[in-house]
Amino acid sequence: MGGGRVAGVSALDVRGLTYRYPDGTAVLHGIDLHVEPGERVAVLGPNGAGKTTFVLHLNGVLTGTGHIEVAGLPLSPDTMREIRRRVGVVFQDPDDQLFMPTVADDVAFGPANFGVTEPELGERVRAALSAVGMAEHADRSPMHLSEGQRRRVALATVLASDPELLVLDEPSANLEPVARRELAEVLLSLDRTMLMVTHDLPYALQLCPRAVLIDNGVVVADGPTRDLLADADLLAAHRLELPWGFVPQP
Amino acid sequence: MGGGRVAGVSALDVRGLTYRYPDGTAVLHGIDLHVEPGERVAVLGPNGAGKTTFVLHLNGVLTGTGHIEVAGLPLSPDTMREIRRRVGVVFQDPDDQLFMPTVADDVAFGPANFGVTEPELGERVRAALSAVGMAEHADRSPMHLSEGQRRRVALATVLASDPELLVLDEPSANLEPVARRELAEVLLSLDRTMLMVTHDLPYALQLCPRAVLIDNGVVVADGPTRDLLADADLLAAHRLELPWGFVPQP
Amino acid sequence: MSGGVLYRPGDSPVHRIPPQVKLLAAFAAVLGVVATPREAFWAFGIDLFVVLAVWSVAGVPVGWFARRAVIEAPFVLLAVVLPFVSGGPRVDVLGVAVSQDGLLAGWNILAKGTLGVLIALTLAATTQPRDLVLGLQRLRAPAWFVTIATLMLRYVDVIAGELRRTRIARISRGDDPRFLWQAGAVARGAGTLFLRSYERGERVHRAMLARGWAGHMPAGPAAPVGALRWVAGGSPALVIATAWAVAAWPV
Amino acid sequence: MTASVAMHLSDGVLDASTSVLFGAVAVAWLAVAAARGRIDVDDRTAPLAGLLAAFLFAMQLLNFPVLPGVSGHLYGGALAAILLGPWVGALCLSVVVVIQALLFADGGLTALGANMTNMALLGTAVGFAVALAARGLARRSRAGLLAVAFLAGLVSTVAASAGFVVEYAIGGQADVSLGGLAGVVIGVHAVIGIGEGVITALAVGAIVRVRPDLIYLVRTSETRELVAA
Repeated sequence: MGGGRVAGVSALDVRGLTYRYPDGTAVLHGIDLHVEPGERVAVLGPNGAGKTTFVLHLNGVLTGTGHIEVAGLPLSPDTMREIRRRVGVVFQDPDDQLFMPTVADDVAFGPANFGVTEPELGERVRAALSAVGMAEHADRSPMHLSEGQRRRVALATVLASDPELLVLDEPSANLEPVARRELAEVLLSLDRTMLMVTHDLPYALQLCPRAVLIDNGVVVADGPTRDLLADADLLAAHRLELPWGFVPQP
Repeated sequence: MGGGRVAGVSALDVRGLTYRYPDGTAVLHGIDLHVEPGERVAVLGPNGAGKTTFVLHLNGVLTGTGHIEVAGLPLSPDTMREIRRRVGVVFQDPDDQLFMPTVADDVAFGPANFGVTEPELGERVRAALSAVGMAEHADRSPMHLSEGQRRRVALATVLASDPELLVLDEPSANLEPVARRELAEVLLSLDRTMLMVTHDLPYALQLCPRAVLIDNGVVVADGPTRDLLADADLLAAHRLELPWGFVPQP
Repeated sequence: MSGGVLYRPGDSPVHRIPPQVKLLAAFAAVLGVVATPREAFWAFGIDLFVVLAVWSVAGVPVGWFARRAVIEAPFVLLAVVLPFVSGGPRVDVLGVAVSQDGLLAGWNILAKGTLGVLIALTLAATTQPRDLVLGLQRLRAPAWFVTIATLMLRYVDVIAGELRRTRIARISRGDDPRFLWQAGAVARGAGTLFLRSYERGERVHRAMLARGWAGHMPAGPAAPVGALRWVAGGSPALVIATAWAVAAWPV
Repeated sequence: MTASVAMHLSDGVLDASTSVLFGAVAVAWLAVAAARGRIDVDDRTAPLAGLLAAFLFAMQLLNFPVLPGVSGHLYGGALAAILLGPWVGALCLSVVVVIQALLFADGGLTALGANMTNMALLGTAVGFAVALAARGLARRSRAGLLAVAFLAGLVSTVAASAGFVVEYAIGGQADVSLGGLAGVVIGVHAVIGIGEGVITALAVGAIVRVRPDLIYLVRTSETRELVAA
């Protein structure tokens, strides 16, 4: 695996993305975002800023207006299927993502839908579970895993389709300290283009060299994560703040 | 309100508490804990250490062997009702706690069950909602509130019964930074005896001068929170660790 | 789902029979039992023997089945009542005049109901829940059925967990419903639970879409079932069907 | 006393041909429900129905007090019909009934057709018909909607038990007075139905306050503005 990068083509290109809820409320007001292959970018913003709505556009689950291109392929009804394979979204609550009876069934769900058949399917499942350190749990039910293990299996369900872009929605939510660190180690070992939506600023700093700040449906800042987190005024203006006792190391 | 403290009587006295699951697995192996009125104590421990099981004993939802006394009243089948009023438990997921059509109905549920009638009931509801800064949302449905607001309403549902002891199970889980700080400010303003079960070590340090560490169903450490968190070996031995970048301020 | 499931893990020949074969065999066997004339007492003896034989191969103790067969209890009641309330000629049993037809009818329900529940328990004890759904899928159950059943089995524990935690939160605040008219909080909780389930359904659907969902569950590769395994798996049903055929043969 | 144990027929109560007949009735009815519910057309309906079937299943695990020492549990026919409509509601409950038979031996395998007909199909159809007929009342006020939900819960429970009486009349194994049987079965279920009605009404009431748009009965009628108020 490795995502088949093509030189000169960006991993993600979003231009002028706007979206309104069916009731008319505008959520996204023209988002622009450009991500190079191999980058890890944190998407920061307060609750209600439109972060999750933005994520659901990247694989066409929601459809607004504007232009979205993943690894050179523009999103359109014709390319939807391939785009969904290219963009792997790990949702916030692993219980929403693990809907099959066993871990292995769940990891196979994506690639099987995208047309991968045995024996490659089994190989994909094994490789994805190994990548997240869950190979020995293949036949268990997700009910019997800890929150941290479930989060890693959810990541494997997406890795099995070999996505060009990995999108994580609040990956650290609800994790105890050890599980949180273990997930960080897995993510750093993957070497994938990554978009991480979070309000956990220390986690963003630990994992993503670059960050964009979204509020009221537009990108209000884009730069090195360290610089964004050092700008106390910027954070305060967008209802973000570093947790008590957290000191970004120099 | 204020919990009617009696001089010389401790807020919580637990001695030799043991519990087995119906299938025979032992969870608590003799817990001893003594809390003075007005103390704020963090209960730390890894997942599966028995923290939540312990909490459910304090108000008699689970019944093990051993002695539990709340503000001088021993827990027994006869005193169960009064104990449940004295011990206010705020559960981890506010969705489990909030089920009435409006916020005000939900806050009134506890005191009404404990026999409080109008006009005092309405007064209790107003006071509890004011204490958590949610007075203006009294007539809304809890389903329409943000996670942070729901957490504060869940706290109000318990405050309305004027408990002697407030027990919080993972209060900071799933909160964005601002909501997390706001909840901390509310909790610090309450001036109540408090037991806070958490694996969020910075939050424990911020809110609780004292901490106990539970693992494998026994108390393995009890002391100033700052000292416990400074003991890296102790934390590591019980699968706890400080989050990346967190530096306890001297 | 895990809670309350009757499956007993094992690796016996009964466990290994493909689920679609076991499903068809179980239905055929129970139908054979039900079709057997109630006066053919010997046939029910053969049926019971077949069931006991399957258990010994499966390695599941008799006591385990006996304890779980009580699910049938309400209909035992019907079986006991029928001899007293049915019409027709009377016979004398222990000094009490009861309906002869009712006596036979009660026996009929008792024998067939018991054998039916024992056969169903045998299926449940030796087949994992997910394999039961897989078996139905291979027997060409509609796609909607497979999707609903798969998700239902996965999420019933999640929702039951929410239900349990809500209940604990309620009684922690002094709720103590002893009468139906005090159960208002329970019912409102049911409404809230519906909303949570619906919203989870929307999120699960999105997560499925994100991984290429196109309206039907991918079925794992189904190894073709050879004629020998069909015969092996179907043999208990075959014996029961033979007993039925002999018993029902017009004399 | 639990409503569904009383209604889950075991094997041997009905003769073989009646069992097969009602199996065919259930399959045909489900085919119509699947087509009318458009469950195969919209890729969203089946996953949602899966979660709602899990909800109904979980609700059946929950006992509520009827009298001191006596508890019943929701069976959910009218609730499913009001929330999901008669078609998708029937599909959800039929999966519940099949899985209960296969996983828990709850209800006989040959009685599966009859059990599905009574609990998944008759219960939802009659519950919905009652709700639809009384829509005028539901439209008038919130209390009216709750009254309609109560009535639908009560009548659907009685209808499901009446299904059993009809099946027994066709293929029952003993010569008993049908009038007497009907009296006892329907009488008991009328009492159970009161509990079913109360729970149905309160649950619908709680939902209509928050998401009236999710309630099929409300969504497909002009009652929306009124009940949301």
